[in-house]
Amino acid sequence: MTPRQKRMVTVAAILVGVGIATAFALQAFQKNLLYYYSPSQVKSGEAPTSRSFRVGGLVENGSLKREPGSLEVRFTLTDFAQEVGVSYTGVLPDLFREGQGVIARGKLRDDGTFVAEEVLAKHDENYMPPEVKQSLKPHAQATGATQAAGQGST
Amino acid sequence: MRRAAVSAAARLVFTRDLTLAWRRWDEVAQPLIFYVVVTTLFPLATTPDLTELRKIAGGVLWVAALLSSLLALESLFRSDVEDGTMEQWVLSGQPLGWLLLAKVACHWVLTGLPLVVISPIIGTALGLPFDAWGTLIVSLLLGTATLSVLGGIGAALTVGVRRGSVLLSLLVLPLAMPLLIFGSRAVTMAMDGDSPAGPLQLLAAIFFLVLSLGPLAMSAAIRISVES
Amino acid sequence: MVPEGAVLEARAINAWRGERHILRDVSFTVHAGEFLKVTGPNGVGKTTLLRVVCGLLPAESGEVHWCGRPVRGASDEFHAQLGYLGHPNSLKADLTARENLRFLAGLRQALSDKEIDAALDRCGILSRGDLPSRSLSAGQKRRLALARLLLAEASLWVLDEPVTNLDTAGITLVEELIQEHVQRGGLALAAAHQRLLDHSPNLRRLEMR
Amino acid sequence: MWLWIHKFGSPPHAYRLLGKLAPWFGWPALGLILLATWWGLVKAPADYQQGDAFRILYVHAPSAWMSMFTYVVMAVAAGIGLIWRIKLAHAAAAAAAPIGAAFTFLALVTGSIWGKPMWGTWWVWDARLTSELLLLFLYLGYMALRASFDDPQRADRASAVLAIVGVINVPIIHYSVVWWSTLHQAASVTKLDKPSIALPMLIPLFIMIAGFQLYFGWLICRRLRAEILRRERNASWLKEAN
Amino acid sequence: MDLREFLNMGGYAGFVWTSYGLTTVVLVANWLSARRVEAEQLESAQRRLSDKENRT
Repeated sequence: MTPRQKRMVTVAAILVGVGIATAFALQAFQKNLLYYYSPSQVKSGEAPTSRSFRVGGLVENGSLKREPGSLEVRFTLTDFAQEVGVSYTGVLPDLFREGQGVIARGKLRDDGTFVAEEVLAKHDENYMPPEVKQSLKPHAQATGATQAAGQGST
Repeated sequence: MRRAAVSAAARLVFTRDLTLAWRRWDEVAQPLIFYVVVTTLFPLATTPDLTELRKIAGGVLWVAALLSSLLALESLFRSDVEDGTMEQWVLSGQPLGWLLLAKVACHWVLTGLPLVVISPIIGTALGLPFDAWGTLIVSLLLGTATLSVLGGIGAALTVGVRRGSVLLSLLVLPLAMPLLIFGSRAVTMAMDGDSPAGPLQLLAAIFFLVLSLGPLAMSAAIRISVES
Repeated sequence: MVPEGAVLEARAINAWRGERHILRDVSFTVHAGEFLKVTGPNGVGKTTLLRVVCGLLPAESGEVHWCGRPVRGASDEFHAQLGYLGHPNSLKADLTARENLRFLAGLRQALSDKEIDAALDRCGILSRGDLPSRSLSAGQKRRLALARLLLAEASLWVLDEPVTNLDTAGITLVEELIQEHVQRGGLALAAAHQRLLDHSPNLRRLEMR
Repeated sequence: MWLWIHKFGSPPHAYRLLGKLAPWFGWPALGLILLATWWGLVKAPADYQQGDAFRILYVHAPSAWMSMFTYVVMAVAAGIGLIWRIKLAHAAAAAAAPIGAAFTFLALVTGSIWGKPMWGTWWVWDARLTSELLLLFLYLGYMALRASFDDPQRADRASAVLAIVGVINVPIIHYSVVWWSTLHQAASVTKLDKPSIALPMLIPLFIMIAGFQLYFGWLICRRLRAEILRRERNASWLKEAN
Repeated sequence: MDLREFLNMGGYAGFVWTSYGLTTVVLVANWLSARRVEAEQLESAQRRLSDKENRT
C-alpha cells in the first residue's frame, strides 16, 4: 500500500465508525429514554408497579382538592386521553396550579392512585405578560393540549 | 524492503503487551482485586438486605468498574514513555493511532474483560436477578471498552505530568459520566423488566464514536508527551 | 535502499526550551554518503537539534527537508527512512534481547529469526540473545540498541551520543557501523563529544556554541 | 489577509491592539448590562405563570449561553493553535477558560435558585443540568491540565487536545432538552420559528446577552494581554510598550 | 412605582435578589481578577527587563 492509500483507509475507517455511532444514536432516540411516563402509559400498565417512577401530565381543571387540616392534596393528572389520580402530602411548588404541566415522582397504589413523594412543576418555554396570556387563552389551551399529548409518546 | 503492514505492527504491539503482562501478572490482577473489594464495601456500608441492595446494584457495579479502570489506566503509557519505547513508536513510520489502539485493546483484554466476566457473580451477591445478567454484561463490555480508549486519551495527556493520577481522574471522570448514566440506567431498567435497548444503543453509539476518533486524540497527546 | 540523491536539509531552525532560545537559525545539509558530526559542550542544544530533525520536537520556525520535500505533512514516509538512537535504549527490562528486537524493530520490517541473530552477532551479543535485557550490562544494552538500529534498514541514521557506556571495542564497533552505512550511500547525523571517526574522509562537522 | 494575520499574530502588535480595543468593549458592556438590568427588573412585565421570579431569566439565560459560547471559542482557538501553530490562538484559549468556568458556575447557581420556587427543587439530575455540570468539570480539568505543565508550549498543545475532545459536550447540552423530555423547558430564543417570549420581555434579554458578549470581549482583551506578557517576558519590545 | 413592592419582587425577593447579587459578584470578581493578572504580569515583565538592563 502506498502511504496515500494507507491514509485513505484510516479516513474511511474513521468515517465508518462515526457513521455506525450516528446510526446507533438515532435508533436510541426513538426508544424509551423517557424521563417520565404519561397517564395513558400508566393506565395501560406500561409503568412499573413495584418501584417509584415519574408521571407527567397536566393538572385537570377543577380536580384539585385539599384535605382540610392537613397538607395532603389530591388532584388528577391528564394527557387528554387518560387520567391518573394523585395524592401528595407536602408543599407544592409555586407554579403548581390547575391546567399546569407537572411531574410527580412516587409509587402506584393497588387501587390505581398514584402516591407522590415529590411534585415538580414543569413550565413551558413561553414567557409573556398576564394581559397577553389572557387574550391568547383559547388558543393557548389548545396548544397546551397537543403538547401534553405529545410529551407522553416521545 | 519488506515494510511491515499496519496490521502486523498492531499485532506485534498487542502480543508484546500480553507477554509483558504475563511476566508481571501481579500488577495486572490489582484492578480486578480492587473491583471486588470496592463492591463488597457497599453491603457493609449500606445494608446487607438484598431487596434494598438490588436497587443500587447497577450503580454500584458501574461506579466500581469506573474506578478500577481508572486505577489501571494510570500506568498505561508511563513505562513506554520513560524507557524511550514510545519515541521509537512515533518514529516507526507506522500510523501511531493504530499502534496505540492495539495497545489500548490489549489493556482492555487484560483489565476490562476480566471485570466483565466476574461482574455477574458480584452482581448476584448484590441481589441482581439472573434476567439482568445479559444487560449487565453487554453494558459493561461496551462501557469498559469505551473507558479504555477515553482513559487512554487522558493517560496520554498526563503521562509526563506531576501528580498525574489525580489529574487523570479529573480529566476522565467527567467524560466518562455519560457512560455511567446510561450503563447503570440500562441495568436498572433490565432489573425492572423494561427493555434496556435505548441506553444500550446510546452506549454503543458512544463506543463507536470514541473508537473512531479516540486514536487521533491519543496520538496527538502522545506526540506531545514524548517531547520532554 | 537509499533513494537516489537523498539529502537532508535543515533550514534556519529556531527552537525554544521553556525560557531558553536554544537553537538560533541552525542550518545544515547532509548528502548521501556523508556523516555529519554535531559537536559542542553540554547543554548547547545538540539533543534538541537531533530531536527537531526527527520531528520529536516542534521547531518554533524553520523547516526540515528530506529529498527536497518538507518533512511536515509526510512524516510517516520520512520516519520509514529514519533510524533514531536516542539517550534511552528503548528496551523493556522484562523482555529478552531477541524479543526486544522482534517487538520494536519488527514494527518497521517483517523480520526473520536469522536476521535478528545476524544483527545480534554483528553487535557482539549473540550469546546474550535469550537473557532478559535487565540482566545485561549498560554497554551490552547499548549494543542491543545498535542492533535495533541495524535492523531498521534506514537510509538516515540520527544518533544521539551513540558511544555512551561503550568500551573501546564498542566504540570501534560504532565507528565501523557508521562507516559501512555511509559507504552504502546512507546518511548519518550524530551528536558526540567523544572522539568519533575523527579521521574519516566522509566526515563533516557542525560545531555548536 | 495572511499578512494581516501575521501582523496581528506578532505579540507586540497584538498587545497594543488589544489595549486599544479593550475600552471599546468595556464601556458599552457596562452600559448595556446596566440598561438590561434596569429594563429586566423594572420595566419588563411580570410573567403570566411565574410572576416576578422569571426575572432571573435575565441573568441565567445569558450566563448559560456564554458558558457554551466560551467553550466553543476556547475549542476553536485551541484547534487553530494546534493546526496552524499560532501561539496567540493558544493564549486566547488559555485566557477564555477561567471566564467560561465563571459563566458556567453562574448558570448553574442561578438556575438552581430559579428552579427551587418554580419547579419545587434545587436540583434534578436531568440531561440539561448534568451536562452543564460536566461543562464546569471540563473547564476545571482544562485549567488543571494547563497548570501542571512547566513548559508553556506543551501545556498549550496538551490542553488544546483536551478542549477539542470535550467540545462534544456542547451540542449535548444544547439539544438535551430536545432529545430527552425533561423538566427543563425548551430553548426559547434559538428556536428557528419565532421566539416564544413576548417582545417587551425579549428586548432586555437580548440587551443582556449583547452586554455579556461585550463583557466577555473586554475580559478576553485584558487576559490575553496578560498571557502575552507572560509568554514574552524577555522580549525587548516591552520597553517601548509602556 | 412603590419601592417596597419593587424590592419584594412579588414574593420572590430572596431568589431574584440572590441571583442578581451573585451575578454582580461574579462579574465584578472576574473584572478585578483580570485587572490584577494583567498588572502582575506587567510588573514582573518590567522587573525582568530592568534586571536584564542592570546585568548588561
